[in-house]
Parts: sequence; C-alpha cells; structure tokens
Amino acid sequence: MGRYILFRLLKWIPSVFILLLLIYALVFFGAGDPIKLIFLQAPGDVAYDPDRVEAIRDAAGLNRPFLVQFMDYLGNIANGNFGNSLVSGRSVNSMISAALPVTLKIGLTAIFLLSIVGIILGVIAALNQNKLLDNLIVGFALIVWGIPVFVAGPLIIVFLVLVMDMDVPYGWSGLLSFKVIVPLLVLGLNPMALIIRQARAGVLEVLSEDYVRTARAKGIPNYQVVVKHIMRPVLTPVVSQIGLLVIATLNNSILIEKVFGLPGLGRLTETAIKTSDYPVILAIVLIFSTVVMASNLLVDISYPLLDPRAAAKKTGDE
Amino acid sequence: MTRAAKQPLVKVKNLVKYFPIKIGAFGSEKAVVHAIDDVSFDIFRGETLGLVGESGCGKSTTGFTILQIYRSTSGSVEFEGVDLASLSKQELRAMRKRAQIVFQDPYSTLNPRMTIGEALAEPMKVHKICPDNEIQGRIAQLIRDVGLNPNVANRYPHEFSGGQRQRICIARALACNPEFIVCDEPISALDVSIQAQIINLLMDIQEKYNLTYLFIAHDLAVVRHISDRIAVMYLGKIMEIAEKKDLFKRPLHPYTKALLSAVPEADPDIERQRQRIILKGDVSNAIDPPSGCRFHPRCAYATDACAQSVPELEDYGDGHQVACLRLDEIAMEEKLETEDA
Amino acid sequence: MTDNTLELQQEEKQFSLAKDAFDRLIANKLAVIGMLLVVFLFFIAIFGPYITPYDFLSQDLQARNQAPSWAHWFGTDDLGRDIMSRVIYGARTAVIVAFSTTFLSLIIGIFMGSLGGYFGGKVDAFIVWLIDITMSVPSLLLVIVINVSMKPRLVNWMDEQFLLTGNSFYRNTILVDFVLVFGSLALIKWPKAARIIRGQIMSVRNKNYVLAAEAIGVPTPKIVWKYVIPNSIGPIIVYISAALGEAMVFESSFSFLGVGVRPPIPSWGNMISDGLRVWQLYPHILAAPAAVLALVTIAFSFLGDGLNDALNPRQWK
Amino acid sequence: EDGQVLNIAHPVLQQNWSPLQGGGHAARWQSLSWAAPMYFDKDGKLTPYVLSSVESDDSYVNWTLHVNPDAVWSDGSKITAEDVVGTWNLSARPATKHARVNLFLGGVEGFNDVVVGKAKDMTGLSVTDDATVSVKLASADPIFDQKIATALIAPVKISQAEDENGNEKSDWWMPQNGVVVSGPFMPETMDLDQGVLTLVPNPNFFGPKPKLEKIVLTTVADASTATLMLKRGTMDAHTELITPTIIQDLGPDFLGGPALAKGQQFWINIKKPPMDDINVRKALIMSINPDELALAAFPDGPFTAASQILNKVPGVDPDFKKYPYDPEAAKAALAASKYKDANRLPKIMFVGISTPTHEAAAQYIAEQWRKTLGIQGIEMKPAIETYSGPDQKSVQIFRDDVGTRVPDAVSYLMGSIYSKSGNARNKLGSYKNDKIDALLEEASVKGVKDPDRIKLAQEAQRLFREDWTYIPYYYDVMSKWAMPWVMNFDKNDDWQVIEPWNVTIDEAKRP
Amino acid sequence: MTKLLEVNNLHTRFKVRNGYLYAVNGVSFTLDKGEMLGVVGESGCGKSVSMMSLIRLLPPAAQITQGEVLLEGKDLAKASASEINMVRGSKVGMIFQDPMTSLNPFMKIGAQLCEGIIYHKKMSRADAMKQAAKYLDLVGISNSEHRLHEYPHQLSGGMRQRVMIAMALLGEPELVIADEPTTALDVTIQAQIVELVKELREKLNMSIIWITHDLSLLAGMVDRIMVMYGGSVVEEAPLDEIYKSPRHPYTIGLLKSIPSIKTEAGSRLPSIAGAPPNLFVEPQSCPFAARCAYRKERCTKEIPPLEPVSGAGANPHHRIACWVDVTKEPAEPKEGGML
Ligand SMILES: Nc1ncnc2c1ncn2[C@@H]1O[C@H](COP(=O)(O)OP(=O)(O)OP(=O)(O)O)[C@@H](O)[C@H]1O
Ligand SMILES: Nc1ncnc2c1ncn2[C@@H]1O[C@H](COP(=O)(O)OP(=O)(O)OP(=O)(O)O)[C@@H](O)[C@H]1O
Ligand SMILES: [Mg+2]
Ligand SMILES: [Mg+2]
Ligand code: NI
Repeated sequence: MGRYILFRLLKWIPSVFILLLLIYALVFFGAGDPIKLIFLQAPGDVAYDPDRVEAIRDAAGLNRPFLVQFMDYLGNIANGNFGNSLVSGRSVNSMISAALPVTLKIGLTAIFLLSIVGIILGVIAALNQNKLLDNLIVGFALIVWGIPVFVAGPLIIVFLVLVMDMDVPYGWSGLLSFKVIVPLLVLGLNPMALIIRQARAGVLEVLSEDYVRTARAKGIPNYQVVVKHIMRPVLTPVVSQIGLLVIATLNNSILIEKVFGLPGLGRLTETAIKTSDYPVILAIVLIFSTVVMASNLLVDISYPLLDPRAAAKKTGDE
Repeated sequence: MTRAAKQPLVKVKNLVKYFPIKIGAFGSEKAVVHAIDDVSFDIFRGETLGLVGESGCGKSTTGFTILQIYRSTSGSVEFEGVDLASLSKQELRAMRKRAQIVFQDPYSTLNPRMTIGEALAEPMKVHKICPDNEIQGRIAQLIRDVGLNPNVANRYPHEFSGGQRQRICIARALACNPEFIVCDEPISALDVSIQAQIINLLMDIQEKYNLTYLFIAHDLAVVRHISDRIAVMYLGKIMEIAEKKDLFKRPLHPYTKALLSAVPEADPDIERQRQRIILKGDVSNAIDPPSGCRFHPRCAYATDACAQSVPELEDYGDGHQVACLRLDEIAMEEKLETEDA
Repeated sequence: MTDNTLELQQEEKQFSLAKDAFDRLIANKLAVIGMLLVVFLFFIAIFGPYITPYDFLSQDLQARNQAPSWAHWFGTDDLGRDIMSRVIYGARTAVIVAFSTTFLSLIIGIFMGSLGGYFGGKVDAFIVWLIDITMSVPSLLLVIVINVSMKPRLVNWMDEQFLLTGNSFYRNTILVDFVLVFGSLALIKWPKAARIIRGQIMSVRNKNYVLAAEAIGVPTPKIVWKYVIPNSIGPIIVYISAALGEAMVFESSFSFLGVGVRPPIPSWGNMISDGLRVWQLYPHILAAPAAVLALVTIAFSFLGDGLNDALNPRQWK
Repeated sequence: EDGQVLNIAHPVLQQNWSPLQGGGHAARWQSLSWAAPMYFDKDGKLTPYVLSSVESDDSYVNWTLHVNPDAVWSDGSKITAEDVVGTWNLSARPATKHARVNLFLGGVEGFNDVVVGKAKDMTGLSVTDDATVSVKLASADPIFDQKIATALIAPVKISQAEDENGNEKSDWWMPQNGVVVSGPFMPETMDLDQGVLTLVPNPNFFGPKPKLEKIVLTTVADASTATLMLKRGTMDAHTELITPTIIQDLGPDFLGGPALAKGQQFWINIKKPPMDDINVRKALIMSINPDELALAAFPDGPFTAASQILNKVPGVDPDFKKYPYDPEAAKAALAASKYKDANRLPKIMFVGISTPTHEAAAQYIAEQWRKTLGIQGIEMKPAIETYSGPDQKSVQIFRDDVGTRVPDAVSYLMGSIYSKSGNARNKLGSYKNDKIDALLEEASVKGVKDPDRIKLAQEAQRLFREDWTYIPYYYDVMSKWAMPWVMNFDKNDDWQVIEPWNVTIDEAKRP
Repeated sequence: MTKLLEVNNLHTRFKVRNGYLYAVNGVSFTLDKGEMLGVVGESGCGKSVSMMSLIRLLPPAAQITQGEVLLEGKDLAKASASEINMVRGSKVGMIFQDPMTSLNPFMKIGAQLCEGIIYHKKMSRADAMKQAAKYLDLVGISNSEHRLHEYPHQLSGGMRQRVMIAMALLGEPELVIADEPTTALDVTIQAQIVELVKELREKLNMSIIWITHDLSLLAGMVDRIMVMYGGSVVEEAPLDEIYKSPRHPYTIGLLKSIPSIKTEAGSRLPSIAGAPPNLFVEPQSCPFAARCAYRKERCTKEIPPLEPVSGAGANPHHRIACWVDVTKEPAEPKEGGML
C-alpha cells in the first residue's frame, strides 16, 4: 500500500505542475493587474500615473518575463513558500494556514454528518420503495438538490433572523458554536441529496442480489438483513462519491462562506479573485486540488477495507 | 477414408496464450493467466473435433486464439499451411472469411442496434462476397438455411428467442462461405428442448457446406453425439485426444476417466450401477498453475514425478494421444484391481 | 428440414428498443412530469420572446418593484421590467448555455473517451490521467479564473478584429460571455462524459458482438462507429439530461459571483443574484427565477432518473 | 456614557491596515488611529492637529510647518519633524503603493523622482529642527496647506515603519508588533484572517478624551447580511454599504449626509469609435433624461442628478446650461453622424458597472438608447481595471467619479478635464483642449481669494461642455453609513470621521 | 410414510409493467418425510418460483394468489411474516443455484453461517461457531475452523456450494430445497456435490426438493420426479417410471432430445419444435399444446388436470396432465408453434 500511495503521489506531481502552469499563465496574461487595481479603486481624480505604476511593478518584480517569474514561483513553492499577497503584502502561507482549517472543519463535518443522515434516509426510502415515506424523502432530496446553496443560505438566515428572531448566524467561533450549524447545514444539504439518491439506488440494487435472498432464507428478522447484509455493500459506492462531495463542498464554500462570514478558503478565494491577487489564487488552487486528490486517494485506499473482494481484484490488461 | 488420407485443415502447434493481468486491491501487482500453454493438435477437413474440459480450462481461449481473435503469445496456427499467427491485422482480415466462430451466448453476440439483415450483410460487405444487388437474395437464402422465415430480416435481435438468435449467429458465420467454424459452446445457454434443434441444424449445415468444426462444450453427452474426435483439456493443456468411440471405450487419462464417469445418464438403471470416480479438490488456478502435470494435485495416481516433469502427448495407437507419465503403471494397477475383484 | 422452419407470427406486435424504452419512460409518472416540464422549457426558450407579454428590456420607472399582479404575473423588477418576460427570456439563455456546454463537453468527452477506451495502453493511461487532473481541479474556481482572465483578452481581440475588418460579427462581444461560460464549463465537464464513454467502450468492447464483428473482420473504426457508440447511447442520454440541469445551476452560480452572463441579457442566474440583494423587501424578484430554476433542475433530475430506469433497466434474475 | 462599544461592519476582507496605503477600504477608518497634519472641521474650517501651524511666503512656493509640541505617540514619545518628513518620503516611494500621495504632496520639489524610484527622498522636504519642517514646492500652490489637511498622510513613527532600505516594514502596523499611533484610538487586536479588529482609547492621546470605550470592526462581506445586522443593532455603522433598497431597509439617514465636492459621470472615450464622432456623442447624451437616470439608480435619494462637473465647491456655475433631454434632437444628431444609423455603430461597452445601482443606471441608459436610437450592441462590465489603462481596447464609456477634497474649483477641474489628469488621459481617451488647459493653468496660480480663479475655472467648464464627452449622473453626498443612534459621526471629504473622540452612541435608540 | 408437505393448487404471479406474469399456475404435490423429490423443466417454467412460494421467499412484485402450503399441517401461505421467519432456516433450508452470488461477499463465512442459528436457536456466538465448524466438516471442508474466518471470494466455487449446503443444514431442517445447486458447477464438481448430498441425506434423513433442468442428473438421485412446463406440473411419477414409461408428450420429447449412449452418434436428435411459452396471459389451455405433436382440438381449449394415468398396469403414483393418451395416439409432427 505504501508503494501504491507513493506511486499515486508521483503521478500527481506532474498534474499539479501543469495545473499551476495553466492557472499561472491564465492569471499572468489574462487577469487584471492587482497593482493597477489598487490605483483604480481610488476615485478618478487620483492621477493614474503609468510611470508610477511601472515603478511599483518593477519594485514588486512583476515586470520580469513570464517564465522567470513562474520558475521563481515554483522554486518558492518547492520550499513550501507561497509568496506574499500582491494586495496586502501578507504571507500567503499564513493566510492559507488560517483559512484552510476553517473550511476543512466545516466541510468535513458537513460531509460526515450529512453522509450518515443521507445514507440512513436513502436506506429508509429504498426499503419503503414507492410508499409515502419514500416519496417524501426523495422529494426532499430533489428539492434540496434543486435549490442552489447561495439561495438557500440567505433564505435560511433571514428565516432565522426575521421569523425566528434569532441573532444573525455570523462569524466563526469554533466548530462547536451554535452559529456554525446553519452554514454547516447549507453546505451539506446539497451533497446530502446526492448521497440519499445514491444510497437509495444502491439499496435497491443490493435488494435484488442473491445473497440478500439467502439471508432472508435463513429466517433472520428484517432489520438484521438490512443492517448486516444491505448496509455494507451500499457503503462502497457511497464512499466512492466522497471525491465528488469534496469538490461540491469546496465549490459551495466559495459561494456561501461570504454570506456567513466564515473566515475560510471560500471567502479567501472570493476576495482573491476580486482583487486578482494571484499568489493567493494559485495557492488556493493548489490546496483545493490537494484536498481533492487526498480525498480520492483516501477513497481508493479505503476500498479494500470496505469491500473484501477488492483485495483480490483482478483486472484485465488487454 | 483413413486418417492418413485426410489432411489437416488446421494445424495447431505449441500454441500459447497468456493474459497479463493486474491483481491486488490497487491493481499494483502484475500476474499472468496461463490460459493455454503449449497446445498442439490437428483438425482435419470435414471433421468435427470436440473440445471438452471444465470451466476456465481454456477452451474458449483456444478457439479464439486459433482464429487469432486473441493474438497468440507464441506458437503457430497453420490454416492450410498459412500461419495465421504471423499475419498482420490486414492479412488476417482477409483470412477471416474462411474461418468463423459461433459464440456461446446468443443474447450478447448480436448487436442490439442492427437488424438481422444488417448483421448478415456485414460480413458480405466486408469481404465483398457478392455484388451488392445480390446481398438481399443471399441473406434470404441464409435465413432459410438456418430454418427461419426470410421475412425476419428487418427485425432486431431482441425480438427473437435464444434458439432463434443462435440460428441467426450460425447464419452470420455462414455468410462468408467459411470452411471452418469454431463453435464455442453454441448450445449451453439454450433451453434443453431447444438444444437438440441447434445440434441438428449444425449437423445439417455441416453436411450441406462441407464444414469443419471445432466444437467446444462442457457437456460430454452433446460432444459425444456430434464429434468425430474429442480432445480433453485441463487447465490450459490437452490431456487426451482420440477418436470418439475410442475415447469412450478406452479412456486412458485419469482425468478423462473421472470426467466420463461424472456425466450423468438419463437412465436410472445405469445410474444405480455406476461407480463414480470422484475427484478431490477443485480446479487449480490458471494464474499460478501447478508444476509438472497440471492435473497432479487432483490425481489419485500422482507421484512425485508428476509434480516434476510435464508429460507430453504420446500416441497410444490409432491417433489416441494421451499426456500422462504413469499411463502404463495405471493400467497395471487397474488390472490388478479387477483381478482382485 | 421443415420441423426447423419457424415463422414469426404476424400478430406478434413489433416493438423496437427505443419504443420499449419510451414505454418504460412513459410509465414513470415523475419522469413524464419532468419531461413535460423540459419540453415546455424548450418551447419557451424557442418561442418565448414571441409570446412574452412585455419586451424583456422595456423599462417602466413608474412601476418598479411591483408585486405580482394580473398585469405582471411575476411582478416587476427594480427598473420596472416585467419579470415574467425576463424569466421567459432567461429560459433561452439557460437553454443556450446548458445545451452548448453539454454538447461541447460531450464532443470532447466522446473524443477523449473513445480514444482512451479503444486504444487502451499508453493513450488510455494518458487520458485517464487527464481526466483525473481535471476532476481534481476545483471546478468553480477554475471556471471563474478562466472567465475573469480570458474575457478582456477575447473582448479586446474581437474589438480589434471589428475595427480591422468591419465585420459586424465581431461587434457582438456578448458572444464572448457565452463562449467563455460554455467553454470553461465544457472544459471541466468533459471528464464525466469521457468516463462514461470510456467505460462503455471498455464494456462494449468485451461484448461478444464486438468480438463477433472482429471475427468477421469488420475494420476497427467501423466497429467503434456502428457497434460501440450506438450501444452507449443509453448512458449518454442520461448524462445529457443530468448535465443540462447541472449546467443551469452552474451558470447561476457564476452570475451570483459576478462572472458569467452579464446584464442586460437576462439569465436566471443574474436575476437570482439581483433578487438576492433586495429580497427582504421584494421577495418576488428572487422568488420567480429561483423557483423556475429549482423547478427546471428538479425536472431534469426526474427526467434523468426516468431515463436511467428506462434505458438501463435492471434485468430480473 | 462609558462602556460604549461601536460596532462597524466592513465590506471586504482587508488584509492590510497600513496607514500608508492612502486608499482602499482600510483607509476610511484612518482618522480613528492616526492624527492628520491638520483637518477640516464640520464647518469646513482648517484646524490644526499634529501641525500647530502652516505658513508660506508670498510666492506660495516655500512653506514652513510647525509640529504641535503637545503631539505625542501612544507610548508618550513626541511626534517629531523627522516623523513627518520620513512618513511623507516613505509614502511616495514606489514599494509603498500609496494610492493618493500625489494628491497631497505631488507639488513638492523632487516628488516625481521619488515616485518612480529615482530618488529616495524629496529634495523639497527638510527638517529644520525637531518641530519644524520646511517645504519647497516645484511651483506655486496657494492651497498646499489645505491639501495636506488629511489623515491619509498622517505622520507615523518613522522608526517603526521604515526598514534600513527605506522600505515599509511588513506588518509594523499590527498591535502584535507594538505599533504606536497618534490618533484617539489604538488597535488592541487585529485578526486579519477572521477580519476582526478592536480599537481602544489611546491613553496618551494629545487631543480631547475619546468617549467610546471600544470600537469593533468586523468584516461582513455580504450586503444582505450586513443590512440585517445593522437593522438588528448588531452593527452600528458600515464602511460603505449601497444596496438598491438601502433607504427602505435602514432609513433615509443612513445614506444621507452633507454634499460632497464630487460627482459621478459616465465618461466617454472620444478616441474610440463611434465616440470619435461628436454627433454620436450628442445623440447619446441627448437621449438620456438625467433626472430619470438618477432615479433609476437611487430612487429614494439621497443623491441628486448631476449636470455640470463642479459641485459644492465655490465656483459652481449658476449659468451652466444643462445638456438637454431631447430624443428628437438626438435622432437627428445620430443621422448627421458619419454612421448615419444605429446598425452601423460598433458595439458600445460600459465599464465600472460595479454595483447594483450603477448596473441599474447603465441598463437604463442602454434601454434609452435602444428605444430612441435603436442601438442594440451594448455591454457592461464591472471591473474598470482590466478594460482600462494603457492596454484597454474596446471600452467607450467609463462610469467613475471625480471630485476634489479641497474646496476649490480649479483643483476639481484639474483632476477631471485638464489634459494631464488621469481622468482625461484614461477615461476620456487622452482628451486635450488647449484652451481649457491654458485657462486652468492660469487659474491655478491665482490666490484662493482672487475672483479670477473661479471665473477662469467656470469658463473652462463651459468650453468643456461643448465637447460633449460625458453623461451627467449624480452628485455624491458624504453618507453617514451609520445608524441613527451613532452620534457625532460626521465625516469629511476624505471619508474620515472628523472628530472620532466625540463619537457616542445613543443607547436609547439602539434596538 | 408420513406426509411432510402438501401443496394444493398454488398460483403465483408477478406484477409486471403492463399486467401480470403468471409464473405458477396451480401446482399441487405432496412430499413425505425423508423423501427426495426432483423438479425438472426448462428455464422459466416456474420451478424456482413455485418452490420459493412455499416459504414465500419472493420478490416484492410477486403475489401468491391462490392455494395452500401445508407444512406439517400448518398453512404457510396464510402464516404471518414472523411465523414464516420461524420456518425459514429452521424447518426449511435453502440451497441456491449460484454459489458465487448467493453468499454475501462482504461477510465472513462464519458470520453468515451462524446468524441463522444464533437467531433461531438462541445460541451464543461461540457455540454457533463451533456448530458451524462441525457442519463444515460434515460437508467435507477441511480446516473448517480456519475457513470460518475467510470471505467467500477466498473459496472456490465447489467449496462455496458446500458452504451453502452447510448453511442450509445448520438449522437442522426437515426440508431442504435445493434450487439447481449444481448448474453453475463443473461436471466433476457436480459429481462431488451430488455424492455429498446423497450421503448427507442418508445421515440426516431429511426431505429434499431438488430443482434442476437436467433430467439425467436426477436419474441416480431422487425418489420421485415432477416435470414442469409453463408454470404447471405436467407429469409426476416415481423415478423409474418417468424414464421408462414417460406419458406426457413433453417429457417424452425431452427425454428423446437428450443425446445419450443409446442415441446413434451423428444421427439427428428428435427435437421439440418451437419454444417455451411466455406467461403474460393466464393459460386457458394445455401450456404445451402449441408444441405438442399429439395435439388435439381439446388441448387448445381446456386445461388438463393432473391425474393418475389410466390403463392397464399403470402405476397409481404416476400422474400426468394431458388430454391425450400417448400410448394410443400416433404422433403427428406439428409444424410451427409460438415463439
Ligand atoms: N481476456 C482475458 N483476460 C484475462 N484472462 C482471461 C481472458 N479471457 C480468459 N481469461 C482466463 O483464461 C482462462 C481460460 O479461459 P477460457 O474462457 O478460455 O475458459 P473456458 O474453458 O472457455 O471456460 P468456460 O467453460 O467457462 O467458457 C481463465 O482462467 C480465464 O479467467
Ligand atoms: N422478479 C421477477 N419479476 C417478474 N417475473 C419473474 C421474476 N422472477 C421470475 N419471473 C418469471 O417467472 C417465471 C418463472 O421463473 P422461475 O425462476 O421460477 O423459472 P425457473 O424454472 O426456475 O427457471 P431457471 O431454470 O432459469 O431457474 C419466468 O417466466 C420468469 O421470467
Ligand atoms: Mg468458454
Ligand atoms: Mg430457477
Ligand atoms: Ni397436451
């Protein structure tokens, strides 16, 4: 397994390199110039003095050729240094290391909790196929699926504040604070819909498996059949969705962290893009894809644990 | 005709087919399936060679490799003196019209998106068997040959039952006037009452078109009925080849004996008397086949020598070839037993 | 040989695979609802601009932010425009975006997938690798970066072309918004399509009918075209249905973030983001586009589920 | 009144709170912590602060600045002339990226060399003694004293801010790094990642004792959330919050305030086709009803429709002829242009459509043009930046504001229509009208009290009108951006709270 | 001998998309204690469904519309769900066709074996494991203690089928239903399993219903054979009777079409024309009529009841469902037949 992980990591490095090059080029050639932006944000009476801007760009080393800058950047990254923000001058490392845990904590908790709830709901729905309960759960999943998070977020806030007369659930004071529940829900509901559907489909499929019939033939009660024979096989395909869930959660965090004032990667992304702060953008891309890669790797590694057959899997080569 | 007068249409020499695969949870370990390993035999023009053996022993692979649908790992397949294994893809395509195959599962062998007519026209078009305007007529003829009504040509496969589909597959194999057909368990997916229909059909067209068959099956009763000669395969190796009558009368290889004794007969009297030879254990793994004689782990007569050296096929008269090191000793032992009794 | 001659009885009803699938689809109530909604959406997208009660651009500053009424079923927005007309026009935007992205991604996906699936080996490994990276990129972020960075370049380039050539095609840089939204979306979505195609090809390739075609000597490209692709239609259709719905949600996410289709062209996304700003006072401005988007997404998932069941039925055992 | 905490919502995740930025959202709270050289009080009177007095000779070239002997840093040490000169030199250096330094110090001799990195220090700035700075300007400027009355170039303790290479030290302004300030409140904590800052009274402040006990500034990026928080009293003030329904949501006072010497216009780039044709510009301008335009953006005020450039300064032209709203004339003008009809016009692109209100206005304009002139190809983009500057290609119309922070018509116009101004160069497409330039140059050296200064400016503006290069939009007011219970929260033209020490909260009104 | 099971007029149908599929149409039979009954018929003729109906082990789409299933006098068709559960696994054991898919790949052999007896016999886990090991020994799996901790995929097909058998026997049932337990196996392995079952039957003295489509397989094994066609029983007789004097045209055809030692090699096999019926309409006539060489007018109008054969020397236990007496009527090959 160690070799396998190493192998995966080795395969991952060129991908990251290409990704970085791509994004770097995109931002370098296309996106705005953060320095100019600083000046143009000021009212129009500020003389936008091209000479001065050039001087500032020189001072910041931004006038060097693309490749030189990129290689320089790579060198820094190799040393674990993402450079400094062009807008605030702060070290990107410290920004990321402050923001990442917030997003990870919320995201992982959301994924974890709602996956569990989702699986349970999905199983319940499947076992009651085409009955009222099934329809309710499936309907719920569909509606949650249909409403984008950035609509659901504000809706829930205003509902809580104006209707329930609660305080605005805003800011971050640790994962265990009550305020965080709302964004957690919003972040997780959408992926949960996915899990519900996946789990439901999975159970329906497993239900028609021969070994479930075997289990039934033993005359053990229904709940034992469900718990022992149905749940576990369903888990494998559901777990394989986690990579997708992670992506969805990261995407959603960009959309809603701002609304809930969560000092996470999503909010950082939003700000960085608005200000064309490319050292930050690049670092975030790198972090995001690391997180996704890591979760995919985790899923792959957990396969043999979930599915005993996987350990003896044969795959043709032709 | 004596065999000497017959000439082989297909000459399989030291044919080997390995499948490289990946195993393990992460697909990180490489392994090789020794699907067929050094197999040699001849198929004579106009005869039916039956190939029997247990599941996974490499029967289908043999059939596929003879036709070079799977390119062989080594060895040669001479078709009227041309070594198919050495042909390029292009050259091979031209040979394809002379050698055809009928697959086991008629449900998955027809493209569900093509009508029967299209499916039958395909080989004719590929090999330019006849002018375009004659294709329709020929299709009708073929469909009639396999006992269906020609008006089915513009229907889709799913509208047919398994037996009918198998007929259509046979028609498709016939479409380019082949001389040789590999029948890969053509009846084992069919209902009992339908199997006889297809066997009859296969025999009819063999007669009509003077075909040569390699008939693969695991049902010995059927093979016995249709074949002229029979080859018994075990884990990628041929264990015994003989004229049918010879084989049933005088099975020499311990495996053949066990196999024959395991075939049930639809007669309670026979069954009540029959002494089954029950083999111990299961077929070994083709990824990691046993050393020496592949059968030795299950063989009641195996000695250390069997685990050491690989037996070659040897002729025991009349073209009855057997691959066993201890054949003579076994014969002795048996004789003793019967005498004891 | 008479005993072998079977005739198909004439009264046996003739039904094709497609019809069979369609029957199964029709039997699924939710799928039918979804399908009707989707058909309605297409209808509106095509004919909408001709049937809207008002011009989607025409403003009436005297009638701003009006609640729904008989005159304006969905009310009016902050410039006194009729929201229903805008939602209807937005359907066109949604359909254009959804269709173009989906088909673009499908084309890339089919190409890449069949390349990998058919050739296998190194080519396949490369394509799988490409799929893996693309799938691991945070999609929204990538699309935003592409949009933010490429747009000025493209707009400037087209403008130059217009000044150089006077060709009025280049004048319409609104296209750029669409092209970028499609392009970048397709860029992140193709791996899904490619995976499906690749998987299909892999499985279809080992199907006996492909082996049979090979045994007959049918040339490889013809095998791909006549045997492999047609038999992959089912999953592709399901993919299309899911992707259409997804693309619409994605488009609105961009608009929410301020990239994507720009006003005055209405898209549900930018209408939602407009509505989100004022919805405490004028909830109807948000409600109409958000509800329609939700409805359409749900319709697509109904339809997708239905199609999935209809086209890939689980066989009884 | 003790124990009062002022909660401010801040719209962007600000990572840089250096007082040397001179711009951005952070700079809007600069006067809380940093004492300006001088300041304009509520009535517009120039008031001493760090500098006790500023005088010049008759040529308006040489100025002498006297540092208030009582002025001290929050650690009790004295603010010195060294600090003043050091701060200003540092602000002008390129690496510092001060966004507005040229507005205040641009006239000092040697400024241009420092700004492009050719020199480290301005030759025109020198320390005479611990408490005196002498300034030599490159040319006469009668209002130099007014120009430096801003917190945006408030002196900082230069030994803290500058490193040995003459660059700004990173993060020196953080409380963690022991920053000392000169203003009434000093930072207590700064969590840049969360976006939360707290300020407490400066015990050594040399002015009146601050009344608030604490100021908490929290980043609330989402406008809807911020509105809700203000409504509920979770927040008391906001850095800058504009939503289409802000008046209905938070009451008219929130956005209200004294008029500013500042106006918003849609500037037309006269070099870009089709704007190079004055008839097209006439057609475009005359088809807009300016009153409706203002209404489209701010239906409930408090901003008023603009007409001329000048606003609020002495010298607003009472006889200025507004551009007429005349659709017929507009159609005629378009027909008279070389393009003849709308279909032959190149596409028109707006930029600077960065807020919902500007978007509404731009859409209104677009609709009018479509309706009256039949123009279809119109686009709008939020960011000015990527579509502007030297490499911009396609943009014809910029929404942007111009104004002045000194009550002076000439400096107002120098910043907007003078050929060397950024506005003329970038947004008007290198607009240059020799007559206007001459008039403004002549006016700028006249004394503040000289009536010709105003007359020349008015004449320049009238000439500018005839070039038809802008669509008047609205005049700004200095919005309070605070709930009614926040008292004494008046701000000046630099967005600074004028007397932060006076700010109190009327707890009775707070919900 | 005492009667263990009595099935009367059992009907089972499936709800399918546009209507019903009539899978079992009036199956009746009895089974004595210790008797072994063979059920043959082609694919889809309702063998599995009718036998699964006995303990109502059916997919949700299935419904038993008629009939009674008396196990030791108690009607299972009307029993409650929990009563049925008490029968399954303890009174009736099941062996399924495909050992590859019938064992849960996610659970260890031991756990799968034990769960039934833990529930039914209220055994402790440890005791259950001991018991399971004992039965694994019984079915000829060596190293049984060790095997309990393995997953199904670690065993070969034959071994898995042995595990299935052990699982069925663990509850010490009085009746074992074996649904084509050897179809998926090779002949040599099949022979092993057949021998094993014979052996076990002698040791444990239980009743067995053995479903298969291979008539030859039953010849050396069962006491009585029941031939099914199109959802009904068409013939039922003691072992020798069926092979030596089959009376239903279908049975006759089936036996003839199997190539055997006696059939002349290379000769044409007598085959039954046509294909089995589809069951989307409730049968109103003899299901075999369409393919029957002895078809008479009546055959296409009325359903023949399953009745003892008539005629001299007829075995009273030999019952057929046919309007025609094949011993008297000449066969006339019929052409065609339905699909
Ligand atoms: N494409 C392939 N890739 C890898 N291994 C294969 C492939 N095809 C066959 N094998 C392996 O080769 C061996 C022989 O297979 P083959 O299909 O020839 O057996 P068979 O005798 O035809 O069996 P059956 O009776 O089940 O059809 C088996 O172990 C099988 O798993
Ligand atoms: N779940 C199901 N839904 C609908 N029809 C079914 C279902 N299961 C079985 N059937 C149908 O019921 C009929 C009888 O099936 P059954 O499984 O009893 O046949 P069988 O004799 O056991 O065949 P085989 O030899 O293939 O096992 C068949 O026509 C089959 O198609
Ligand atoms: Mg095979
Ligand atoms: Mg069955
Ligand atoms: Ni009959």
